[in-house]
Amino acid sequence: MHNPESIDIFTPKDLETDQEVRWCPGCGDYAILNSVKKILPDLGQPKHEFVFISGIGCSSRFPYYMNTFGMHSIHGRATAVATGLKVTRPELSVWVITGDGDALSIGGNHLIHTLRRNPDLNILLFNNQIYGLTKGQYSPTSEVGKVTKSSPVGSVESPFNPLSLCLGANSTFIARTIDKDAKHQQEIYKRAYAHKGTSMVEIYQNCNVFNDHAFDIFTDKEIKLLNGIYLEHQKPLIYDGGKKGIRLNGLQPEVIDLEEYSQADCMVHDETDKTKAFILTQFFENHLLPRPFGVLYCDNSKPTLEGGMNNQIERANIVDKKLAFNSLLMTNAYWEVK
Amino acid sequence: MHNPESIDIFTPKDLETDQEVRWCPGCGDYAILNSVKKILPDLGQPKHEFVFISGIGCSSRFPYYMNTFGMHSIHGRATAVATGLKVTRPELSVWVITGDGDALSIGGNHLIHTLRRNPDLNILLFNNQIYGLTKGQYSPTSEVGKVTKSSPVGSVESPFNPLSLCLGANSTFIARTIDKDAKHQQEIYKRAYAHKGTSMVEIYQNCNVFNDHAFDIFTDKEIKLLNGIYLEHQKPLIYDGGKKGIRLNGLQPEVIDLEEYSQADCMVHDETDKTKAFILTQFFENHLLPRPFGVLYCDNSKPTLEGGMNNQIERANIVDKKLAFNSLLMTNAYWEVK
Amino acid sequence: MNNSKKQLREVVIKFAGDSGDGIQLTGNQFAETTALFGNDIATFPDFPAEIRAPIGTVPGVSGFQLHFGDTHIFTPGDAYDVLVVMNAAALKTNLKSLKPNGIIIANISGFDSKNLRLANIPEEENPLENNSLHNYQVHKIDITKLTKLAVAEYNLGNKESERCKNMFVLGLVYWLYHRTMDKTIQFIEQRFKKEPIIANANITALKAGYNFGDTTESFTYQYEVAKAESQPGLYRSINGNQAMAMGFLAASLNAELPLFLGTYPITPASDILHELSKHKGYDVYTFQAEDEISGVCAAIGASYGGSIGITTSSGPGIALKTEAIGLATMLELPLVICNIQRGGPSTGLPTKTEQADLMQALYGRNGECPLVVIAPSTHSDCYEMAYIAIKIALEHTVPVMILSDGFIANGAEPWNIKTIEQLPPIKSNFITTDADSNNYMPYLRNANLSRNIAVPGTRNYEHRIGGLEKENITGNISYDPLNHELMVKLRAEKVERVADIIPPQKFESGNEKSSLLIIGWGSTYGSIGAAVNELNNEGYDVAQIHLKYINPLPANLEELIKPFDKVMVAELNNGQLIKLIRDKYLKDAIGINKIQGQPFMVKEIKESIINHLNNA
Amino acid sequence: MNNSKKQLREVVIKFAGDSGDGIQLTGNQFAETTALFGNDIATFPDFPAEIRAPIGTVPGVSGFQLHFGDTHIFTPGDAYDVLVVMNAAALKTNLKSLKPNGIIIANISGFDSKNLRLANIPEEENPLENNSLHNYQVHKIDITKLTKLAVAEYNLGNKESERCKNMFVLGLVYWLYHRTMDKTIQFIEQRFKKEPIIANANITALKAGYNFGDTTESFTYQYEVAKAESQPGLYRSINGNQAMAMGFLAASLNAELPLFLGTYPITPASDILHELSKHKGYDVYTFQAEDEISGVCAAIGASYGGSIGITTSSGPGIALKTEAIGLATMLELPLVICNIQRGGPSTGLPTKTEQADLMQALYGRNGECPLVVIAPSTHSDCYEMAYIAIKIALEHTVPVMILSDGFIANGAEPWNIKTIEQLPPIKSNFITTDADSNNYMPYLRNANLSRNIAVPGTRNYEHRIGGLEKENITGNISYDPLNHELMVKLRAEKVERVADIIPPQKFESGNEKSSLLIIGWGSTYGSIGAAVNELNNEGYDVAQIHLKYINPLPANLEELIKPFDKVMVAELNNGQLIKLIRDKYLKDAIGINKIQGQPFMVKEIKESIINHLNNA
Ligand SMILES: Cc1ncc(C[n+]2csc(CCOP(=O)(O)OP(=O)(O)O)c2C)c(N)n1
Ligand SMILES: Cc1ncc(C[n+]2csc(CCOP(=O)(O)OP(=O)(O)O)c2C)c(N)n1
Ligand code: SF4
Ligand code: SF4
Ligand SMILES: [Mg+2]
Ligand SMILES: [Mg+2]
Repeated sequence: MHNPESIDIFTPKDLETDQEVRWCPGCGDYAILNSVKKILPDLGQPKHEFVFISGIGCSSRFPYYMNTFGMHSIHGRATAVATGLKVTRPELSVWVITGDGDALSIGGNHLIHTLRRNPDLNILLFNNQIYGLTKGQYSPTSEVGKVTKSSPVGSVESPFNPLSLCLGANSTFIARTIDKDAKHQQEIYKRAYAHKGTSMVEIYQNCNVFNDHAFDIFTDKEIKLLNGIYLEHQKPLIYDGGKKGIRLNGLQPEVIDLEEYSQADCMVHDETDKTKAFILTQFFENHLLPRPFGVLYCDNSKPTLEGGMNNQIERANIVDKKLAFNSLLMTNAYWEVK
Repeated sequence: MHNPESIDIFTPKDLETDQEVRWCPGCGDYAILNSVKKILPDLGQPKHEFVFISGIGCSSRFPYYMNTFGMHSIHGRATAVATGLKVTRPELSVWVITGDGDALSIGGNHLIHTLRRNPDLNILLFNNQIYGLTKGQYSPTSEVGKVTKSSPVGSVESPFNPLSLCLGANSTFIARTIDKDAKHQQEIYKRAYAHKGTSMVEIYQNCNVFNDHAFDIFTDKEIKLLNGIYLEHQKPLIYDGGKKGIRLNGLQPEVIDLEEYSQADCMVHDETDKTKAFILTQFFENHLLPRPFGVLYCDNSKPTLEGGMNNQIERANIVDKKLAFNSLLMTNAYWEVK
Repeated sequence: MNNSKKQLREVVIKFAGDSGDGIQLTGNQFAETTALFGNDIATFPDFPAEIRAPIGTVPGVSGFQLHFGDTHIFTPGDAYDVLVVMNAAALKTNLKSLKPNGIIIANISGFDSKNLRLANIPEEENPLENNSLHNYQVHKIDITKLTKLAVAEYNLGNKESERCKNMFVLGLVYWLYHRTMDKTIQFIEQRFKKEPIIANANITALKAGYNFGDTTESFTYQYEVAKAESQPGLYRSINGNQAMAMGFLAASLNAELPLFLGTYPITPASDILHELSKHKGYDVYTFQAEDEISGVCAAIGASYGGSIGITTSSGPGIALKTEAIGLATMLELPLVICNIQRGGPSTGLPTKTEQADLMQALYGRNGECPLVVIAPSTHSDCYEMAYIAIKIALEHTVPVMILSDGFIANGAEPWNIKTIEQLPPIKSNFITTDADSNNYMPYLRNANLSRNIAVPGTRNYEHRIGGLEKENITGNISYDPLNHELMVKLRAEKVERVADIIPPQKFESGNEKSSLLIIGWGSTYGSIGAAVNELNNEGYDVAQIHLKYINPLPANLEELIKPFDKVMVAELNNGQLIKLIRDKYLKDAIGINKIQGQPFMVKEIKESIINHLNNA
Repeated sequence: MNNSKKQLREVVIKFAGDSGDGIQLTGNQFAETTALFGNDIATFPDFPAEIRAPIGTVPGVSGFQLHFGDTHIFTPGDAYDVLVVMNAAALKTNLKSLKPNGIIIANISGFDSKNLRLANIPEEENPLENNSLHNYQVHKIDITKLTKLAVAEYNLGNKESERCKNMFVLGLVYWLYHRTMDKTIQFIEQRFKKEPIIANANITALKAGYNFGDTTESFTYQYEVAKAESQPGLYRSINGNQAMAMGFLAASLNAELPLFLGTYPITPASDILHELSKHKGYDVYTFQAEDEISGVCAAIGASYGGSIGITTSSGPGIALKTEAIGLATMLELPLVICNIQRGGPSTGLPTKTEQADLMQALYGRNGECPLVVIAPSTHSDCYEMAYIAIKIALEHTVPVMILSDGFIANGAEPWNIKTIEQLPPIKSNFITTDADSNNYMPYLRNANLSRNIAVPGTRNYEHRIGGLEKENITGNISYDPLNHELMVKLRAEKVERVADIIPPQKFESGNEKSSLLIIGWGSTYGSIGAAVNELNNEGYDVAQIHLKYINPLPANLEELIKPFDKVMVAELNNGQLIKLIRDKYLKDAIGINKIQGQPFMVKEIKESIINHLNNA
């Protein structure tokens, strides 16, 4: 319930808490915290209507640093806690803060069920491709061969493609952004907020202690243009400063040189096209294709869980509940003893 | 380890156990049991090398009726138990028997992680779109609006598309078959066995007590031709007794009339094409498209989990382990007291 | 025909047949009619484990046991006066509990070669023919055939005609106990509103059964059981799970807060979900989660949001919830966990009853993690215990575990309806009114050590909570050693203080001078009570204490127990409450234990007590 | 310079600084050198909860405590003789435990305005300057500056030069206690093999520290602590998690079966995974599962296949495993569950130690679900207890829970190495040889009530098992009431019979005539032992029993406890073992409890005992 009164105006500064931020110096989590703080005041909802629910992990400390309502729950279960909150309090803006271990390892089941049920939650998945808090084991997003504390000769496990998993679970909103790009993050978080239904945002987040440089190819000046592509709805897929594009050859995406080809040859991004979204999620194992950033898929047509549940409740609403309850007690055969 | 000696020859009859089969009369589970019994003797592996691991549910009673090794484990965890068995005993043929509740509700996380890790298990998912054993609540595959014991005014939850979920989780083999079609089942189970990696077979299974007729449109003589399409690798997508086909209009599949169009216009099935597989998994919510049966996707290139783990173990193998162990105890600084 | 009437004080009757024979319905109808008439009753339905176990086999037998009388009925009864069996398997399964000279009503068609084979009885040993039942009063009636004949006029199919045979039996038994058929006729009309032919066929079969009793000379007597004396009031029959659901609903209405059930189906708890999902009109959210963990976590989320979060399950599902229950303990949020216990360990005996989760309830979490544990003692008692569970959870900001079990959940008894006005008020600790500035201390405590919970969406109450140890008062994360010790003790003390509001313990029978004290908890109330009553009538002097509040224990319990030299603890487990009694009161208590998936028989308890009394 | 030498019997030294200061490394090096020299030692590392808590702050302080002496060292020590602090926060955190007149070695640079501010100390209250430390022997040294000067020649960056300062300190302390630098020089050379410049800089810093002690006149004395008398043999220093991993490995080798660890990372258990994952060459499978449930289930699958399935975790993770542990109990498969306890409830105090999961270990599952519970008493004891856990699991076909804790896991002590030949043989119950025909009875039992487990892939042993109640001997599903009771009792009795193979309990000190008995279990061994020793030296007569086997308890325990009027139970929880003792032996035992995330101090136990002795 948006209350436009002036007392509800707040600034990013008002979102600071009295708790010292305790991430490692240089951790990508700081940038994400700042970007979220930056956009909240612009959303038109008063501060006390925001709730941040997290699991366990470095990233999940987030709520302590955000002066809204917040709960640091248990490992992997933030989506479940948030679902219970959101269906009973649909007017609140509920955000889930989670990590690649929290959301995709122990919390994988709650995540996929949340996505199919589609409550209006905003999930920010801090993907650093490592378990930070437990000091450096591989995670379900770590690449094959990764040497970590628990895989001294390299991990043999093939990782998830997180957005592909989410799409497979009928997610209605999937997006990707990165810690180092504040502006892009803010845009995406606003989009996530605007989407009615579960918004899934994967954020590439550098853990400079246990998995440094994981995303350098998307941030290093020299090469980032070649490795990332920024999606815009209804716009052709163009990157490398306009030098390259992606076209579909049948169903196969391929890189084209825009000196040879024209923009008109490029695949046009359509957030509402699920097959296109699938193809974009597969820009992943194939290292010849750039990694897409932005909103890969957005389907606004699916009802939300809290919508469905509260509709049923409203439709069934009983006016004088206590009276009705007493007769309910007596609906089954009853008799009187005098 | 295939042992070709005659003592290892067995028949479906040898697979009967002394336990009375206790499914409801008319349950689709019987047909599945029989089809599995039918093919095992043909696989060239001795009876004692088969293991069936199940969770909990009507379907999960399966191992009791199959005279091989078997474990009826706990709800949702069969894939995890089977993984521990398979990696330590790669020579065994390990099958997972599970239901839509067991695999996709409580067991969803283990399922998706199993798929990404790709141990060589054969998963048979008995999908009756209901919880049978607990007497009829909706499941994660039940359709929106379904009236069940736990959804008296209709379920508001949007279901999973199971094969889409599996594809999203990087499954290397997804297939669909149906209880009433013994021949097709057998073919698919053989394919699943042949696939090295996790094979995921969704079996439409009628629960005639709590969800009767769920799959009638795929089995009733009059209409089944219109509602199902049988896939064959490298063959065009044709159904309705050759009267209809599917073509791709850009990325959109559409039904074409083969009196107007020719087979050459049809999309050609390619098990190894993941995007095509995705498109096929989406023949689901759109009721204008027929439901695909057969192998939707098969990728033989991905290493198995047990392969990776056992490779590392073999590469590290120590010949005289006890000797090495004693020196291992002494590798850290040690000293002698005399 | 005019039979002789015989007056009885109480009767135990068991209906048994194939699970397709409509035994549960027959039993329930007879129970309701009997209750309506004014007898006190206790029932015990006994289902097969399979959904539809093979017809005619022993595992396929479904039973419904009913005990009724003109006096207080404690239990469904140890042994039957009357056994109605629809087939051979049903007789085989139940004969051992028929009283000597008891009545058997047997359906002849159920003893044909096929049924004998399915029941694994050699044809030549057909009990209806080989005189093995000579110690009983056997009435062989071809119920199947008679029913078919009776309903022939309706031209139903063979199967459908046969399906009316349970009504024939019911009619016969109504006649035998001199009951009216009105209630059942109404019920049939209602149930088959849209299929009038089926309705009429069933009514015809019912009447045919009644008339069969009246006309034929098979039965020497007709029996009468007078009304029981009961507290004045409105009554209905209710089973434990229904009562539990109604109790939750009542609490939600009196607390004026929405109810949120987060759960995952499991036998024998699912019926609470089924029941509550029908009552959305009362602001009831039922969330069928993907698993038990999600169910309890969603309930925590709902409590956090200012609703009443509850979760229901049974053994294996409770095990999965233990981590999250620890979170609720740390967050000090209201949460009710309802465990309908069943036979364990592991999957165990899902359809059977047991009390073996008490230690899990008390101690089954990591760390020092105390919560309130309560246990309803009868089917209808679930209503008030469910209510009190929510009251405690809200007013003391603490998780409360209710220990019911399969026996309580499925069995029914007459219940003197308590309307919502007759229940105590509930006042939650939720803060939902905006403040002018934020000086909220989330872990500041009230007199009963509960905390005030500011609900998200309340202006100027922004704050963060979580599962790491909290600093006293502020609720900030704290690794301070002394603070941790303080918080562990505060959480424990908060639970202890619930003892201030629970009723003082009393003796159900006897007093501190009695020669032996027997202690029970939860669902064994009826069996122990009956045993003690009988013993005391027989001249013994046995005292009985029955615990409904287990953590904390009633404050005066020690004082009640102290005087006794002989203390026994009766439980359907291998000895759990007894550990608590021995630990707390250093009494050399002796256990009476049964771990058979079945309630106690009265005689089992009597024998144990007499033995102990005799063993000087 | 030639300082005076002072002979000491024991010393407690604490290194403290920012978690980036290399404190753990310094401590470990000093510990190893000291152990190598021949002192007995006990160590206690104390990490901050954050990965990299903000530099210079109190939460960022990392500590390493070391107690060494010429006699048996029981604990890391209550209070320090020497406190080495790299910054103001480290002093602030640790000063309270420094003995009066103790030595402080303080790094001046760590007390500059920035560091004072970070430690929340007003500039004017700089403890190095305001005389507040006059009760101590303070050595203010600008370690940072001296280090930088020493390594200037290597032209390292500022940060890298500064990083050598822990070596400077180490050198200084080596000098102070008259130790050689060889071991550490070797270590540095090895560690920086590929970066010779860094290696040389560190060695230079080390020597500079040593020389600083030798040259300057800051220190009046140099100290000597003579070698301790120890059992002859080969020694190394080992921490609990390493010892645990090695014990598992040894058992796997002696049983000649592959080891399968199914687990999910969690502090403080993860190091066992890290260690075992290095040893694949011994047929060790380490499976980092998606969660704890999958970890334990995969271990069950591996055990089912004839390997040794083990799983490791801590509180919240153990909670999640309880359902699956029930399955293993029903399947009667070998399984070892290793719980490295930490402060609870819920997420609690993840990096702190506690013994609060004992009741969970004993009772934290649904149904009657007993398993074997054992607890190592010291860091190195983990080796043999891990070994025995596997031995019991395999030979008795039963789940075994090991209760270690954060203190045992991370702390180290010298260990008289036991080679694999010195361990008892292990004989599993797996059947892996083909048979000619199948008359296998999966639930037929051996003399110790264990079952023979036919492993998949063994010809003619096809059979099915599962979590539903099993029929005795055949293992078929059974709902039979008496069979259930029998099986519950057999499973309990099987666990009880493990008592036959565990060593009889003995007194650590005192005897049945002593005036008080103190009982402990697990990691409190050292503290209680030291307290009792000191008391007995002071003229008291206290007996000590320390339990490593908790379920079943040693058969002779009752007889040992019976004679005592005064029994105390010391635990790092709110009273858990004491419940067992009171319940079983009806002794009015008194608890000594500490719930601060920290081990007992010796004096805390002494005081409690003296109090109880004095309270008549
Ligand atoms: C039930 C449970 N299991 C395990 C843990 C230990 N644990 C805490 S956070 C974490 C993983 C952290 O990884 P991620 O979610 O990627 O977060 P990050 O620290 O990288 O931000 C683990 C395994 C726990 N706290 N609770
Ligand atoms: C931990 C746990 N939770 C819940 C249950 C109850 N339960 C048993 S089977 C089942 C679902 C069955 O559905 P499905 O997997 O679809 O199998 P089906 O019976 O339909 O074949 C449930 C909820 C259980 N046994 N264990
Ligand atoms: S360990 Fe990594 S993810 Fe965690 S706070 Fe440090 S840098 Fe960030
Ligand atoms: S309930 Fe349904 S799924 Fe279960 S056995 Fe009966 S018909 Fe089959
Ligand atoms: Mg991470
Ligand atoms: Mg199902």
